Order: sequence, then C-alpha cells, then structure tokens
Amino acid sequence: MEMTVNDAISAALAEEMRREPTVLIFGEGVATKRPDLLGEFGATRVRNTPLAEGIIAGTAVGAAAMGLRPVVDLLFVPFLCYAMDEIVNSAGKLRYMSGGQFSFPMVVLAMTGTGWGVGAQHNHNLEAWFVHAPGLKVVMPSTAADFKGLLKSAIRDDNPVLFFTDLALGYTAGSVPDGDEAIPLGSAAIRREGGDVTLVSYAKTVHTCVAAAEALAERGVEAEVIDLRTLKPLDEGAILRSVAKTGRLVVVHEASGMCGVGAEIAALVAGKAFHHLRAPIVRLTGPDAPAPSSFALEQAFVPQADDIVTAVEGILEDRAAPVG
Amino acid sequence: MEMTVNDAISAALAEEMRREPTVLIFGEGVATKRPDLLGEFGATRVRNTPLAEGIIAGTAVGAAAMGLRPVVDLLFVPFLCYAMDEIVNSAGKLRYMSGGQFSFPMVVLAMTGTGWGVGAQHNHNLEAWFVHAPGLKVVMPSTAADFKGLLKSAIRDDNPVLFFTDLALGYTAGSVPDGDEAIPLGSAAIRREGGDVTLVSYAKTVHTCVAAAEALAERGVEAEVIDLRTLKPLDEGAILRSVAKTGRLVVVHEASGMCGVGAEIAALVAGKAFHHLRAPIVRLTGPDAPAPSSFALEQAFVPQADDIVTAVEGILEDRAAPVG
Amino acid sequence: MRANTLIQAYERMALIRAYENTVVSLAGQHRLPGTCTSIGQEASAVGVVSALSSDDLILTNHRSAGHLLARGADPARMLAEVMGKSGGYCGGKSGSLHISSKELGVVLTSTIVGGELSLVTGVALARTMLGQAGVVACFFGDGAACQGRFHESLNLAAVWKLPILYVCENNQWQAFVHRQETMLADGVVGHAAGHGIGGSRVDGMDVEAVREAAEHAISRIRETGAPHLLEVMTYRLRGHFEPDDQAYVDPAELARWRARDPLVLLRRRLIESGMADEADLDRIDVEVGVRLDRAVGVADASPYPERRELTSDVYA
Amino acid sequence: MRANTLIQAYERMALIRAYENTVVSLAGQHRLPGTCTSIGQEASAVGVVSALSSDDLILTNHRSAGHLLARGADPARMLAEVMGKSGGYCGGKSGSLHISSKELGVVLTSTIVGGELSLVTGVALARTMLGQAGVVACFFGDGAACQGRFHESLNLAAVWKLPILYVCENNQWQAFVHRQETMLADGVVGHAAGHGIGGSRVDGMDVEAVREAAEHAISRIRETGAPHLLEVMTYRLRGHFEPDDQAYVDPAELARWRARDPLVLLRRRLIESGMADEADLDRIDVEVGVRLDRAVGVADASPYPERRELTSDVYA
Ligand SMILES: Cc1ncc(C[n+]2csc(CCOP(=O)(O)OP(=O)(O)O)c2C)c(N)n1
Ligand SMILES: Cc1ncc(C[n+]2csc(CCOP(=O)(O)OP(=O)(O)O)c2C)c(N)n1
Ligand SMILES: [Mg+2]
Ligand SMILES: [Mg+2]
Repeated sequence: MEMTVNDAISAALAEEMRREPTVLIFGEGVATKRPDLLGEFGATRVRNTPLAEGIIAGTAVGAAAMGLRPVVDLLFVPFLCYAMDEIVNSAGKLRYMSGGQFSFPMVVLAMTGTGWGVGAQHNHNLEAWFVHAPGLKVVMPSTAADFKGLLKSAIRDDNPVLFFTDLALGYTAGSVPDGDEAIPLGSAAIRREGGDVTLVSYAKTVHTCVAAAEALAERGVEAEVIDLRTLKPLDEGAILRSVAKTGRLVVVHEASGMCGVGAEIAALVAGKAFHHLRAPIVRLTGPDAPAPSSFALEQAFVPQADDIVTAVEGILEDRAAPVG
Repeated sequence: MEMTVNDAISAALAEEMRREPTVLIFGEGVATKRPDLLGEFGATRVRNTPLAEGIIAGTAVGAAAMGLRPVVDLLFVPFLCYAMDEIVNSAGKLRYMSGGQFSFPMVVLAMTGTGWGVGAQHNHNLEAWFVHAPGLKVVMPSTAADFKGLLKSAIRDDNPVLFFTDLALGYTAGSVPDGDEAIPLGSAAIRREGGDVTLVSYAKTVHTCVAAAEALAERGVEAEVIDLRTLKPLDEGAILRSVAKTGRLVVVHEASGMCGVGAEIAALVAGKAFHHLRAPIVRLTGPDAPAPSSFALEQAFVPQADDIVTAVEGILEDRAAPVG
Repeated sequence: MRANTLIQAYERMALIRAYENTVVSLAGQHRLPGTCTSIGQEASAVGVVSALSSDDLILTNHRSAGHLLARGADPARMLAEVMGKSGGYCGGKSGSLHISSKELGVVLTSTIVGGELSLVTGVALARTMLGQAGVVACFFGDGAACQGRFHESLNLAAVWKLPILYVCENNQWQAFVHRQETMLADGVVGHAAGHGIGGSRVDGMDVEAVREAAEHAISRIRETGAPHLLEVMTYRLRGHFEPDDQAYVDPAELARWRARDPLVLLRRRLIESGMADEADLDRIDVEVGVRLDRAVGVADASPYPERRELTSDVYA
Repeated sequence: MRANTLIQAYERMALIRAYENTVVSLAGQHRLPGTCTSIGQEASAVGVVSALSSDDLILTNHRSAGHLLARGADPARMLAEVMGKSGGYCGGKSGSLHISSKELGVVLTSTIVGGELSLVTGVALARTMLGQAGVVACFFGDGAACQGRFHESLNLAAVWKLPILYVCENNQWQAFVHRQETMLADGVVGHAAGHGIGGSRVDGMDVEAVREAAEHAISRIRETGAPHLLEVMTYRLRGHFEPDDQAYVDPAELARWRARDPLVLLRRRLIESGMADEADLDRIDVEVGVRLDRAVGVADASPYPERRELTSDVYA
C-alpha cells in the first residue's frame, strides 16, 4: 500500500496500541493532533501534556520502569535539550545502575533536520549524542515502509529508543507492506548494489546518495548505497562487507561532522576494514554551524548529490596515488 | 612553581578576576568552597546559587551577551544534562541566529571521569557532545600548567568554552610557570616524540599514553604522544603531521567510543592522511556502558597502559600484512 | 491616558495588526515560511512596551512581532528577516521566531519555549553589576510558565533581587493545547507569592489597563530593585502557526474573545470619549497599510544572504 | 501512637543511626567511598515510611539510607552495595547514592537532584493505568525544590491527578549552601497552592508528628486520588558528604538543632511517658549495634563483581 511517512508512523502507532494495551502516547498536543488515536484508544492512552519536555520524558521513564510502554512526542530534536537528564541519566543508565532490576521500554519521537525554514532552535540533527550515550537505541529511517516497520519494533523493544523523523520526509510516500511487519532494529538496508564505492547514509540523504549513484552509473561508476536505518545498534557487518568489496567509502549525513555518525563509521572502517581501503574516506556532512532559517542558506546546509558525485570522482582518481 | 591541578585552576580564576572586573563566578556552593575568591572579590562577583543548573547556565548566557564574562561551576558533567538547552541552543547558537549581534564570553566548569566511585550519574565523559554542537569550544587539559594557562585563555575567549577537569587529576601536581602565561586554545602539545606510532589522547589518559610509550621504548618502539588539550577547535595539523611521520595511529580516551572524540580523530586521519597510514587505526576507549560505582569495575572502565602496548604491538605486526 | 498617548497606542496596535495580516497573506502565498502571529495580543505588547523607558531592555519569544513593533522596529527589516533576506534584523539567519535587535534593546529572543526565562536573569544581572539603569522586561506565554525554567528564573531573580518585569501573556493556548488542560489554577500569577515576589494580573484586551498595570509594576521594580510578575489575560485570535484552521478551538470561546478584540475596544473607547472620530482612525489604518505595502517592497528587494553566510558568525 | 508502634519506631531510627555511623566510620577507614548520611533525619524517614502500606511505592534520592532501612532493607546488602560488592542491592553498580530495590518497592532512586521528581509521575501513572492500588511516596530535599522539575512534577501530578505523596525533607542545607541563600520563603510548602494541590508542614524531629502528618496526607490521597506536598522540617546534623568538617555551618544553628536530635527527643518521650525505660532502649541500641557488626561482616565477605559485569545489564 502506498502511504506517506507520516501516515506510516500513524499506522504503526495504531497497530501497536491495538496489539498491546500497555502502549500509550503523550506529549504537547498529541491528543489534539491525533484525533484518530484519541477516538480509538481514549483519553487515558492518548494524552496532551503541559508544555514541559523534561517531565514528559521523565514520566515516560517512570512509567516504563513500572510496566507501561510509553511513546512520547517531543516534537523537534532541539527540544530534547530540556529532557537530556531524563533520557540519558535516567532511561539510559538506570537499568545498569539498578543491577538489571528495571527495564525501560519507551520510545521518544521527534522531528529533525532542514526543510521548514524556522531556524536552529527547531532544526538541529543531534542523533550522534544518543549514539554516544550508553543504554539507548537510535532509529532514523528513510522510507515509509521502514518508518512503519521500525517504529513497530521500537515500541516492542524493551529499551529506550530515540525515533527521529527527518522533517523533509514526512510527506514523501512509499509502498508499505500490509499487515504486521516489524523490521528488526540494527539491520541496514542496501538500497543499491555496486562494486566501485560504498555510500553510507541514513534518513533524507539516503535519497541523495541514490540520486548520486544514478548519476555515477551514467559515468560507469557503480556505487553501493547503504541505508543504516538504525544508528544504534549499528549494523557494522553491512558496512564492512560493502567496503571489503568496493575499497572506497563516502559517508553522507546532514548532521555536522565532528563526532558525528559519519566519524564513527569512518573510524569503524579505518579500524576494521583498513586493508580493504583503496582511497581516503570522505565525509560529506552539514557544516559545523547552527542551521540558518533563510531558505536559500538552509538548502545550502544539506549535502547535495553533486557533492557526492564530485567526492566519488575524487577518490576514484586517487586510485593511482601512491600507497603508504 | 609546583602546584596541583586544583590550585592551578584557583590561580587562573584569581588572576583573571584581578585582571578583568567583568569576570564573575557562580554556582552551587562556589562562594562557600572558594573563600579566597569571595574574600578578595566580594559577594557580587563570587556567588552561591540555588540548586538549578539550567538557570545557572542560562544566567551566564544572558550575562555574557550583555558584557560580563561569567564562569559557572556546574560541578559534574552529567549535571550538564539539565543545562543543555542553555549551553547548546542558546550559548552555541544565538550569536549566529542574531546575525552576529551578540557574543557569549563564558566558561562552564565541570568535573568528569572516574576516580570517585559514586556511579554513572556523577561520572560520564560527555565532551564529544559539545564538540559535535556548533559555536562552542571544549578544553580538557592534562597538566597543572595547562589547566592554568588554558583556563586563562578560556576566560579571555569571546566564545562559550566548556572547561572539563578530569576528576582523577585534581590532586596531581606539576610545575606551573609563574606569571601571566595564557596558553592559546586549539593547540595540541607533543608530550613525547617518536617515529613509530602516534598516540593521541587528552586528559588523564595522556599520562597512560606516556607510560605506555615508555614501556614501548624499552622494546625499541618509539611512540609519539599527542595531548590534544583543546578538543574544539581541534589541532588537526599536529595530528596529521605526526601520522605523516609514523603511519600508525592509536587514539585513547575514557569516554565511550561511538561518536566520541576518538572517532573524529580516526575519521580525520582516514580522510586527510590516508596515504600515510600503514596500519589500521585503533581506538581504545571506555566501554559503551554507564560508569559503575564499584571501585574494581570503575578501574576496569579506564583504558590501561598495557592495553595501549598490546594495541601498538598489534599494528606493528600488521606491517607485514597485505595492503589493498 | 491622554488622548495623544492613546491615539499613538492605536497607531502602534494597528501597525502590529497590519504587519501580522501581511505576514499571514505572504505565508498563504508561500513567500515566507509559516509563522506565529500575535493577532489579539496587540494591547499587551503596546501597553507594556510603551510603559518602558528607552534604557529598559526586552527579551521575548516566538510570538514577538508586537513587542518589536511596539518598540519601534522597522517592519521592512522584520519582513526581510522573516523572508530570510540579508536585510533582515539578523541577516536572515534567525527567521521569524527569534528576531533580536541590540540597537532596539530587544535582546536574546528565544523560540525554545522557556529560553527567554533562562536568559533574562543574566541580562538583568549584567545591568546591575555594570551599574546600568533600567528594568528588563521578559515576555513569555502561559505555556512557558509550565516549564520548570519559569520557576528557576523567578526564584533566582527573587533571591538575587534582579530588576525584571516578567510579563506572562496568557493567551489561553499553548500551541494545540488549551491552558485549562495544563494547569489547575486559572493562570500563573499565583506562583509569584510562592517565590516571594510581587504579582498582578490585568485585562490584556484593554490597552489602558495594561499600560497602567505595567507602569505600576515598573515603578515598584525601580524602587525596590526586586522582580515582579505581571499576568496579562489575552487571547490568541488566530491559530498557533500559519496555516492553522483552529478546528480544535471551541467556537463559542473564540467568539467571546473576538468580541473583545483589543483594536475594536480601543476604537470604541477613542470614539466614545471623543478623543478621535472614525475618520481619524480610518486615516491611521490607511497610513499603516501604506507603510506595510512599502515594507513588503523593501523586503522583497533585499537580496538573499550569500552562501558564505552559511558559516559566518558562528564564533566571535 | 501506641507504645508498641513508638518503640518499633525507636528501633528503626536507632538502626538508621547505627547504619549511618557505621558508614561514617568505614568511610573514615577508606573501606568505602564517601557518602551522604541522613543523621538527624531519622524521624522523617521512619515517620513517613511507617505510614505507608506494603503496596505503596517509594522513590528517593542520594540521602536514602533512612528510607530504605525504614522500609525493611537489609543493612548487609546496603553496605555491600556501598562497598561496591556483588552482594549489594544493585550488584555494586549503583554505590551508595542510588540504591533501589524492586522487591522492597523502593524504585528508581536518583542522585541527580531532581531526578526522582521527574520519574515519580510515570511511576504513579503506571499504577493507576494498570489498576494497581497504592500511593507513591517521593522523597527529595529543599535543594531539589529549587529545580524546575519540582514544579513540572507537581503540576503534571495535579493535572493528571496522580496519587503521589511528595515529601520534601527540608534539612536547611543544599550541599554547601544554606537554604536561606536559595529561596525567599522559609520553605517550599507554599508552592502547593500555586499548583492547586494540598500541602502541609510538620516538625521533622518528632516522629509521632511526622507519622500523623503522613497518615493524614496519605488518607487524603487515597480518598481523592490527587497528590499532596508534605514538607518535613528537619536538619542535616552531619556534613553533606563524608568527610565534611562543616566549617561553613553556623555553630549556634547546629547546636540548636542538635538539641532536638530526633533520637534524643523520642527516647525522652518514651521514658517520660513510661512506655519504655532506659534499659529497654539501651537494649535496643545494643541489638542494633550487633546487627550492624554482623552486616559489616556479611558485606565484607561478599565478592567484588566480576569484570564481565562492567558491560552487563546495559540493555534489556
Ligand atoms: C521547548 C519547546 N517546546 C515546544 C515548542 C513548540 N512550541 C512552540 S510555541 C508553543 C506553544 C507556546 O505556548 P505559550 O508559551 O503559551 O506561548 P504562545 O504560543 O501561546 O504565545 C509550542 C509548544 C518550542 N518551541 N520549544
Ligand atoms: C543535578 C544535580 N546537581 C547537583 C548535584 C550535587 N549535589 C548532590 S546533593 C546536593 C544537595 C542537595 O540538596 P537537597 O536537595 O536539599 O538534599 P540534601 O542533600 O539536603 O538531602 C548537591 C548540590 C547533584 N547530585 N545533582
Ligand atoms: Mg499561550
Ligand atoms: Mg537539603
């Protein structure tokens, strides 16, 4: 069935709430903005909250520890800055600190990335923070089918999961399998096979990589495009296998570079697939700057297919360069 | 002059407060715990606060924008989770968002790392988060002289600086030059020269690297030890020059690995010094787990000199391995 | 208030209304990204801001156009900012939600709901420590008052005795949630007592009442140095963020508040008191309209920022 | 309170005191890392916890030994935890500051000051949604009440009608800062009204008074389902964290509160009322001492966690 990413999210929520009575959802305006869920599941399981991200997240943590499976909508990723203690110090650590007495099956939803033109306090890609912190899982899909299938798995998971929606994808549509198809967390998808270079990405820029791969194919270069889908746990095997085949790696994401997910993947490959590498690893990321509001600048913030093509051409030429 | 790291910090604070009347310091218990500063500079410039990290940091941001140079003590790095909005969304972004109208000369102090045995809500190395976020600087020295000289520069800097003290270093002593010696932010120090392998580290584990280098020297392996001192801006040149010489890189820190500073350095080198690399890049980091309280486990959390020696030996053997 | 002042207030309120209507129509034409308008809250903005003196400062939030215009901001530079043009107050980097202007004394706008509350204490501290006169006014919504920062800010201001006028514009809505769903009390002024500071509440549709309440609060702050919480009871007459069909709003409530539109009330008062007649006010409306049209032209003509602006002004 | 109950209360308070003194002496010998003791606050812990029933839950903070022991925790397993041994309540991973015990109903302890306040709403929500009976007691300090989370928590509990007993142990100190430096009011109970919930205050050195106040609050919570804020006025008779010479404490204030040591007060009451004589109480003290000695032995004998525990229990 063809549906938008936003509809895929709604479908996953509804199906999981139907399946499991301990699932509930709350956040600022959740009940107002999801009248269908409110109608079907009632005001106990679909709740508006006061405007206070910290207590929203904290309430989810407490509820998860005591047997519920809360989903909270914190709206935009920068607002998570008000809930870092609850997510990182509580949800991520209290299982360990309690010696395994508690578990925290909860999902934090938020939108991330460019596309709305309202500036850096709404637009900041911070997924790397949650990858860096212990005890959390991080999901950032790129297709409607994955949004649905991965959100279902996130809700079923017994650990805290950050589930981020790239804002620019919300209204894009894709075919979604009917029925109860959960996609396991932690497995990447190969969006395109190719033997010359590996393009690793996630969220919106997966599509940019596919576009770049198509442009490269016209020039006779076959790029393999890996969509990570889940950033933590990371599908190391998929990345290493591909680089073992291609010998070249370009990592692409909109988040800034320093200590980003691209750094992690580059480091992983430079550590575990070094002898397969035939060229420098390239990272194409958003700049190390706050996201501008101005539409023109906001677009320039995002890595473009052309940049990828140029980068790939650069490292292909590098083929001839001396090694060691 | 010989002094401890804690004394070096106190000396830098006192000197800068003497030098510049707009410098003030506040935080939970700052006035109680720094009676010398309180005595010399008075209750207007040395303040206790209510117990609320968010408003402490926010007050610093507002004060900095309007002409003061606040230093705030947020005690332990995990407590910064209550102040992420102020540090990241305000201090780091509002200069940019205002089109350059405001600047934010402020310093956030906090202790980080193992050594106290009080568990993961006091002990979490989160420096990578602030390296990842735009508009901030991050300093994490390893010697008393650097603590003094870098804190002076941090206070004089017109940007928000996170200045983290590795807890285990507080009572270690070192020689500190007399007088007004500010050490510029953004320049690494070479703690030991060597041509066989580059060890990059910061804070406490610099000393572990030096110990490892000494052990390696006994086996005829000369390791170069780079102390980053400032994590942002990062002294890329120092790292790349060393790797160009040695061809081998081991990065060591206590923070967890994924999307950590080690990932950034590995990615940097795999991108910009690839053709000099003769072996896989190794990262030795704390585990991807909350810090345990139990002393025995807490010690096991930290990378050890033996681990470094073993890693170096591993990549030296790798010399013979096939390339490409 | 004297006729003069009150007619000036009308002019400013009309300017704000015209500005917001312009923004709405430009947003409808996709000539700028959506935005939060302050329609219905003009009396609050003009009443409070006109009570400030020129060395007082302002911090505000996402619904700030009224505060800026009341302070004398140039609508052309505001529109340019909202359109993402280099001629905007922040060079197009801020967009509509965080316009600040140092020259106007409108500092550190935040669209993180609660952000301005965490910054204002430092702004006021800097003033007092640097020996500068003046009160700092901090505008925020009833939603922001649900954030813990609201309390942290009031408490610190109380303990450190900072000259802050906290202005809660209680417009009954927090995006898509009615205030009644988020607090048991009928507003936030009750919290002033808990923090040991003064508090007052005023009808936010009546610009004279707002101005008086603000003047009273400001003179107390100037005398004592201590902060004050002023709750302005008003209403968000349009949706949260353009476009917004307000389908979730109780039509009866909306109608009740529409009947108290601050511009309608003020118009009636001016005419009934004989301070102005219909024609005077119509003339103002027309002048304001012309000014806005011209502003759109200026903003339109302003270039987009150059690509290098993407990474300028990150560090000082 | 009947003689029986009151003597039991004495026994528990003596156990807490003995436990904390043991911890202090072990810390002095470097046999465990420093820790926060609850000496002076025994009446608060025993008074409140003894008023709870077995299906009620507890969340607490860094100064939690009293709450745990009042609930029936095994001092040997607590000491083992503080020593970082595998026999501790959390396998040595928590240490002294965050001991939780699901089996005892002491859930989700946080040493992030404010943490328990942000978790308790969810714990209470889960109870009500899962149809489980019982009140959730949340212990926190006067310092935690300065965190915005305190207000966010009270407000959400009020709006969602969650059965929470908020217990602020106002011990006059927030680490090295006196409460008077951090708030204008003389305590926090005044905030209950601002959030529209019930509030009360009690002398925290008098275990009978605490118990009565807690019983009263709990029965109101059970009746109405709504939260209540109970402020227990007490004092931190030792320093913040071992070792701490309390040089910053006003000796007169300390002496004044020492004279109201809750164990001394209770001993006097028991003897004066004829409920017990010196010998009875001395016997209890001795028994408690023996129990603690034995507990130290058990904790000492417990092995340190194995290295693989470093990364176990991160994920479920
Ligand atoms: C921290 C944070 N949470 C949520 C939002 C999204 N948001 C923007 S405005 C708004 C409602 C704010 O309500 P209020 O403070 O009453 O101001 P109003 O919009 O009514 O003027 C929300 C939820 C935000 N910008 N920041
Ligand atoms: C978020 C946070 N900030 C600071 C600290 C350090 N700290 C631990 S206890 C304490 C004082 C707490 O005061 P209060 O809440 O009154 O509890 P008390 O210690 O008096 O029982 C402080 C500042 C912390 N653990 N967490
Ligand atoms: Mg509102
Ligand atoms: Mg206290």
